[in-house]
Amino acid sequence: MTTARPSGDLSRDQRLELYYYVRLTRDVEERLAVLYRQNKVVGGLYRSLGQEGESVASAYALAENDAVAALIRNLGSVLVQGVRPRAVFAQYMAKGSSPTRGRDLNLHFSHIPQGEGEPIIVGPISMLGDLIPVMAGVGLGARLRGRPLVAMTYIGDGGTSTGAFHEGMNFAAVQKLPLVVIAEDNKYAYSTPVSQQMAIAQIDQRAEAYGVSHEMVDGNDMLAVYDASKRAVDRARRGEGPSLIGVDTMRMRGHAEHDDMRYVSKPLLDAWEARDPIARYRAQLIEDELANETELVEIETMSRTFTEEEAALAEADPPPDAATVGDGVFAGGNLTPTVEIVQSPFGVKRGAPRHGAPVEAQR
Amino acid sequence: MTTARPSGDLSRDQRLELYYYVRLTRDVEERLAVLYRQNKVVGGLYRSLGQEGESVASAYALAENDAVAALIRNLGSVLVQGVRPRAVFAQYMAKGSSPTRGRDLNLHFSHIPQGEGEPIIVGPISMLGDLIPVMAGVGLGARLRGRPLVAMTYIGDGGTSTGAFHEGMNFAAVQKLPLVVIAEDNKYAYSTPVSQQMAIAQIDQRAEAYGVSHEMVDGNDMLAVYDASKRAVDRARRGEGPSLIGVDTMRMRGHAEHDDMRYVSKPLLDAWEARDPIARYRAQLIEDELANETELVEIETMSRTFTEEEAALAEADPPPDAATVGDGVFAGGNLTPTVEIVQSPFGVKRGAPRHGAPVEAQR
Amino acid sequence: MAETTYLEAIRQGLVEEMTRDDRVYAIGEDIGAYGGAFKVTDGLLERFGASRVIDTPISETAIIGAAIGSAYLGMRPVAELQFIDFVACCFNILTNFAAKSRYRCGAGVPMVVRGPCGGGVSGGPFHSGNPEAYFLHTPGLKIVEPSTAYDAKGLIKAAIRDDDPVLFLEHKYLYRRVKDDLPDEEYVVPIGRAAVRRQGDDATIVTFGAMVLAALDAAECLAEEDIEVEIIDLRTLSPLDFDTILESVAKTSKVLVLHEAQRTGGIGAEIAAAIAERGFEYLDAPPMRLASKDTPTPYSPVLEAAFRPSVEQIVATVRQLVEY
Amino acid sequence: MAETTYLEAIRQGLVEEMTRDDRVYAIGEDIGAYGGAFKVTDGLLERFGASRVIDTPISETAIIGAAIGSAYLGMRPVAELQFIDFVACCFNILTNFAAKSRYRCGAGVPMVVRGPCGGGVSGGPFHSGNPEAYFLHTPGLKIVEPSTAYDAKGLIKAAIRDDDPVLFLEHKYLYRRVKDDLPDEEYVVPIGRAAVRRQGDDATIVTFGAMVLAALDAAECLAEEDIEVEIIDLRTLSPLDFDTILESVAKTSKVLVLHEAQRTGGIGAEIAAAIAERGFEYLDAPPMRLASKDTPTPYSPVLEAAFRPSVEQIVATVRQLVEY
Ligand SMILES: Cc1ncc(C[n+]2csc(CCOP(=O)(O)OP(=O)(O)O)c2C)c(N)n1
Ligand SMILES: Cc1ncc(C[n+]2csc(CCOP(=O)(O)OP(=O)(O)O)c2C)c(N)n1
Ligand SMILES: [Mg+2]
Ligand SMILES: [Mg+2]
Repeated sequence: MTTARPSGDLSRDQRLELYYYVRLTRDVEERLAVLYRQNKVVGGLYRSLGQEGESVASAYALAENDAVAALIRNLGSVLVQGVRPRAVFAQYMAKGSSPTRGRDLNLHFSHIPQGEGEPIIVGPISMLGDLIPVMAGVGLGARLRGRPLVAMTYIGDGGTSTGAFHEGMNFAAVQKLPLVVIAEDNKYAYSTPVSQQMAIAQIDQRAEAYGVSHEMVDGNDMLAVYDASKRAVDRARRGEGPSLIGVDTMRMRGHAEHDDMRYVSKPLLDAWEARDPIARYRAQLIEDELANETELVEIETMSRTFTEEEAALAEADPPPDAATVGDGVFAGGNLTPTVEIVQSPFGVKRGAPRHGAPVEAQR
Repeated sequence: MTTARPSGDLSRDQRLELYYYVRLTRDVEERLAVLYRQNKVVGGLYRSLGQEGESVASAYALAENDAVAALIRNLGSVLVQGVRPRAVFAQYMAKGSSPTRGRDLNLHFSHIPQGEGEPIIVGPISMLGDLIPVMAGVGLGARLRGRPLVAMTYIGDGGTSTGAFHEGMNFAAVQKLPLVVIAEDNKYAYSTPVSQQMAIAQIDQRAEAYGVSHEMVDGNDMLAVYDASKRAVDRARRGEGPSLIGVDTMRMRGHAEHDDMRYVSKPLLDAWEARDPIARYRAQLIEDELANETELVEIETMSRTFTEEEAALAEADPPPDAATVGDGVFAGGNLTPTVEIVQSPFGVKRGAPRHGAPVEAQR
Repeated sequence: MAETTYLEAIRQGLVEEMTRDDRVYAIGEDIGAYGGAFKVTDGLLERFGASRVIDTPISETAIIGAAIGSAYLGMRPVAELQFIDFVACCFNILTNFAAKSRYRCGAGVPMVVRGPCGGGVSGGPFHSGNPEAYFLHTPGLKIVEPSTAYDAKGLIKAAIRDDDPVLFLEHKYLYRRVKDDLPDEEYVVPIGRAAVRRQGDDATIVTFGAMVLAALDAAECLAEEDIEVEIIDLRTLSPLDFDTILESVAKTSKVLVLHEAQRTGGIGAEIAAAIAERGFEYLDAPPMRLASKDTPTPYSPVLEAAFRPSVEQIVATVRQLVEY
Repeated sequence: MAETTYLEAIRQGLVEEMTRDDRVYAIGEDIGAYGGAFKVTDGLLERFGASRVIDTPISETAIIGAAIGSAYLGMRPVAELQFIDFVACCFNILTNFAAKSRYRCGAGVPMVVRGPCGGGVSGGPFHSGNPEAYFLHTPGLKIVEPSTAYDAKGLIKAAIRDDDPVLFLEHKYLYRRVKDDLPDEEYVVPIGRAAVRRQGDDATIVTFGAMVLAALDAAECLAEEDIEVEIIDLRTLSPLDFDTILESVAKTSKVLVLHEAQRTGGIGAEIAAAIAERGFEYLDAPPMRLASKDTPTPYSPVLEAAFRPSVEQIVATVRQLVEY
C-alpha cells in the first residue's frame, strides 16, 4: 500500500481544527462524566478516553457530505462530521430534544439528509457487526445513485468476531464498494482481552480473508491515522474498493463508567497513559511551530466554553412527551427526528468563518 | 506447514480400500440418479460427481471413532466412516427405515453413539455454515470429556461467506480446538461462481483471518488430499489446533439434478473431465503396481453389487408410519433414530476380515 | 389474454416497478444469471443489467444490510431470500436494524424482503417454513402473503412502493399451481386489506396463502351439507385487517382460524385472541384454530400430510363449530 | 438464614449443578474473569477453572454451536447471552439446529441458554427484550422465566438437568430486587408447572416475570374495592401449564393475560386464544390482554413507563372485567 502522507497537505487551520475536535471530544466526555456522577445520564456512559485521536483523525479524512457510522466510542467522528454536542448531551440525558426524541441512547442516532450537501450519519444498533453490511449498503446505494460518496465505519476488536462483520466485509470486497473500516484494537472487549478474541497477531489481518487492502497504524498518532484514513478514503472514492485500517490504541476507562477495570493491569495503563493521543498531538503542533502555548490555550478555552454552553442547553431541555410513545413506527407518523449539523469555529472542513463561536452557538 | 506424505505409509489394502470407497460413492450416486429418474427419490438429488475423491480421501484420514459432519455432497465421507448405502438410499426415498425415519433428507442424519468405539456423525442442517461452530463444539466437548477425538467437517466456497463459518473458525482458533475443515472450491455455489463469492485468490486464504493453519491441495488427487488431511488430523490430535484445507475441485453436475448448468462453460467442464479423481486414482494404483486390471475390476464389481443389494433393500422398505409424526420432539418420545455402522470388505480401517461382502450385507 | 401464474405475476410486478422507478433494484443469491432458484427473477438481469440485479455471496445478513444501507441512500431494494427459511440467518439485522430504524431515528427503510415459504412439496425441515408469527411480533415490519396471481402482482407492487420494510411471503406451492387472467392496465392491491373469497352465513374461516385453496375445497364439501362457509383471505398478515374479520364473525358467530405454520404461538393465536377479545359478544362457539402440528416440518410425504391441516380436518372442525 | 437475591439464587443453582455433575459447564462472553455483565457467574472461574467457565469472542452463533456440539459429546452446557436480546444473533442455529435436532435425527441437545431479559431499567431498544413468543413458536425448545428467588434456583437446576434445550429468561429488574429465604436442603422446581401466587374468586391474572409484582400490587388496590384477584405465575412459558390456568378460569370466569413484551403476536395471544378455545364455557367476559405497546422499547424513562403496562392499567382492566 502507498505510503503517501496526505497530512503533509493539511493547512495550519486544519491542523488546529483537528486539535479543536479532539479536545472537544474529551471535554464533552468529561462533562458527560460529571453529569453521570450527578445521575443526570440515563443508563451507562461509554468513554473513548485515550482513543479520541483515532475517531477524530479518521473522520477528518472524509468529505463533509460523506457517510459515517460511529460506534458508541466514536464521539469524535460525529463531532468532526458536524454533530453538535448538545445533541449528544441530550441523547445521554434522554431529552425530548435529542436526535431520537429520547427513544435511543448515546450515539445511537442517525442523520439521513434529503439533499447531498449534508453529512450522512448512520446510528449503530447495539448488536455489534451490523454496521459493516449496512455501511457496505450505503456504499452500494451511493454507487447506484451515482454519488461519489465514501462510507466509513468502525469496529472493535470484539466486533470483528461477529458473523455480520464477516458477511459485510466479504460483500464489500466482492462488490468493490467505497467502504473504509477502522478496526479498533483497544486491547479489550468489555473484559475480554484481544488474545481471547482472536488468534492473529494484528487485527488488520482479519482483512486477509476478504482480499481487502489493510494496514495497521499507531492509533494514538493522529497524523498517522489521518494519513492511512485519507489514503483509504481516496482509494474508495477512486472506485478501488474497501479498506480496513487497524488502529493500535487503548481503552483507558472501563467498558462503561460502572466498570472498575480490575482485569486491566496497572503497568499496561501506565504505558498507554504516556501515549495519550491528545498530549502527543499538542506537543507536535508546538514542535511543528503551528501554534504557540497561548493559541492552544485559546482553542482549549473555546472547546471548554462551547462544551459548557451545549451541556447547559441540553440540561434545560425537557424530557419527551409520553404521548408520543406510539408515534412513528411506520411512515406517516408526525415524528421524524433529525440532527442539527453545525460548523466548526475553524470552518476549514465545513467552510465557515475561521474563529468565533460555532455558527449554531451564536444564535 | 510440513510436507510429510503420510500416504506413503498406507498399506496396499488401504490403498485399495480407498479405491473401493470412491467407487462405492460414485456407484451409489449413479444408482440414486436412476431412482431419481424413476421418481423414487423424494425431492432433489445432489451429486458429488467429480469431487468424490476429496470426500473419501479426507475422511479416510480420520480414526474410526472420530467425528465427521458431511454436507450433502460428502457422501464419500460418511461411507468411509461406516454408514451403509442402504441408509442413504432410504433417506433419499424418505423410507421409514431411514436414519431419520423419513423426517429429513439426503445426508441430513446423525449418529451419536453412547460408547466411544463408533464413529460420530453429525448431520448438517440446510443453513450453511452452522456445522463449523457445531463441530468446533464437538471438539470442545471431546476435550472436556478427555477424549483424543478429532472433528472434521466441510464447507463449500459459498458456505465460507456465512457469518456462522466466521464465528466457528475464530472460536476454534482461539480455543485451539481439534477441528479440521475441508473447504471445497468446486467453482460454483449453485449458479454463483467463486469470483462473485470472494475476492481472494485461493479459498484457503479465508483461514488467514483466524490464524488457522491452512494449505491448498489438488482436490482431485486423492493421495494429496489424504496427505493434507492426515497432517491436519495429526496436528489436531496433538492439540495444535484447527486447520483448514482448501481443495481445488469441480462440481461436474448441476447444483441438483434439476439444474441444467447452462451457466457453466463447456471448456471448463471438459478440462475437469480430464481430471476425474477416480480415473486418476485408478491409473495410479496400476502405475504403483498395487493392483492389476483384474483386481480392480473385482473391486468395481464388489462395489456395484453391494450398491445394488443395498438399493434393493431400501426400495423394499415401507414409508414411515403417519402416526409417528408427533413423536420425539422432546426426550422421552419412543423414537430414537440411529445409523447402522458397517465394515468395509477390506476392513483395514474398520478391522473386518479382508474381502468378502460387507459384514452387514452378509447377515 | 393468456392466464398468468402466481410466479409470473410476481415477476411482472417486479419488472413493472423496476421500469417505473429506477431506484428499485433486486438483490439476492442466484437471482441474476440463474434467475432465482424458482426462476422468479428470470430475465431481470438481461433487462436491467448487473447493477440493478445483484447476485450476492451466501450472506443473508449482508443482503439485508446492503438493502438497509442503500435504502438510506434513497434506493428501493427488493431482497430475495432463496427460501424464506433463511430469514433466520438475518433475523437480527432485519428485526433489530431494519424494523426499528424509523422509530428510533426517523430513518425509514423502504425495502422488500421476499422469498418462497410454505410446505406441501416435501421440502423438509428447512425449506417449508411459514415464519409470519415471528415478524407479526416485530413492530416496524409489514407482512404480506398473496394466495392468487392477481394479488401476487398487486401486492408486490404495493410492497415496493411502501415506505417501510415489507416481508413478502410467496407460497411455493402456489407458484405454478394458481393462475389468473390479469388486467392489462396497471393496478396495485393495497396492503392492509383482507378479501372475502366466499360468502357464507354459517361459519367464517380466516386463513391465507395455500390454505385458502384447502378452505375452498372444504367449503365445497360443507356446502353439500348445506353448511355455508365464509372464507376470508387475509392477504396482509401485518397489520391484520380486523374490520373485515369482525364484520364476518358478527354475521356467522362461528370462526375457524386456519394456517399452515405450527399451531402454538402461530399467527392464529393473535387472530383468535383478538376475535375473542373484540368479538366476544358475536361468538356462539369457541373461536377455533386449525394449524400444523407442533413439530419441525417432516420430509416424508406421508408424515407431512399428517403434519399439515387437511381438508378433512377443516370440514370436521367447521362441522363441530356449526353443531356447537 | 440470610435472604438470597434472585441473582444469587441463580448463581447458587449453577454452582450446585456444576459441583454435582462435572459435565455441566458455563460458556459465554465475559462470564469468567469478569463474572458476567450482571455478575451472575461471579466466582465460577475461580471455583471451576477456565476449562469449565469459558469466555468466548463476541460470537453468539459460535457460543450456541459450541454448546450443541459439546452436548452431543455428553456435556451439559449452560450458555450465557450477555443480554437476551442478542439471541437474535444466534436465532438460526438455536431454532434450526438445536431445536430440531432431536426430532430430525434423534440427537438430543441438553443445553441451557440463559440471559437477562426485560425492561423497566431504561435499557433502550436493544437491552430490554422479552423474546419468549419467538421461541414459544419453535417446537423443540422449552422456556422458563422465574419471578422469585426460590424459583430462580429451582428452575435453573431443573433446566440444567433437562434433556432438551431450555431457554432460561432472567428478568434483570428482579436480579437484586426480589429475595427469598432459601431452604438449606437441595430442591428443584419442575419445568411445566405454574404457581398460584394469590387466591381470588373474581378474576384471574395470568402473568410471569416482573409483571407478577405489578399484578400483586394491582391486586392489593383491587382488594380495597373487594375485588379478589387470583394471580397465576406461569414460571414455565413453554410448555404452558393450561391445567392450572383453566382451573382458575373455571373458578373466576374472568381472565386477564398480562405480559411485558409487545402485545401483537405475544405469548398472551396463545394463552388468550387457548382459554377462549378450551375454556369458552367458563368465560363470563372476553379474555383480555394487557401488554406493552407495539413499538420498540423506548429508552427514556418517561416513554418506557408509557410503553409498559402499569399497575393503574391492570387495575382498570380488571375492573372492566369484573363489571362486564
Ligand atoms: C452481537 C453482540 N454481542 C454482545 C454484545 C454486548 N457487548 C456490548 S459492547 C461489548 C464489547 C465490545 O468490545 P469491542 O468490540 O472491542 O469494542 P470496545 O468496547 O472495545 O470499543 C459487548 C460484548 C453486543 N453489543 N453485541
Ligand atoms: C445460509 C444459507 N443460505 C442459502 C442457502 C441455499 N443454498 C443451498 S446450497 C447453496 C449453494 C452452496 O454452495 P457451496 O457452499 O459452494 O457448496 P456446493 O453446493 O458448491 O457444494 C445455496 C445458496 C443455504 N443452504 N444456506
Ligand atoms: Mg475493544
Ligand atoms: Mg461450491
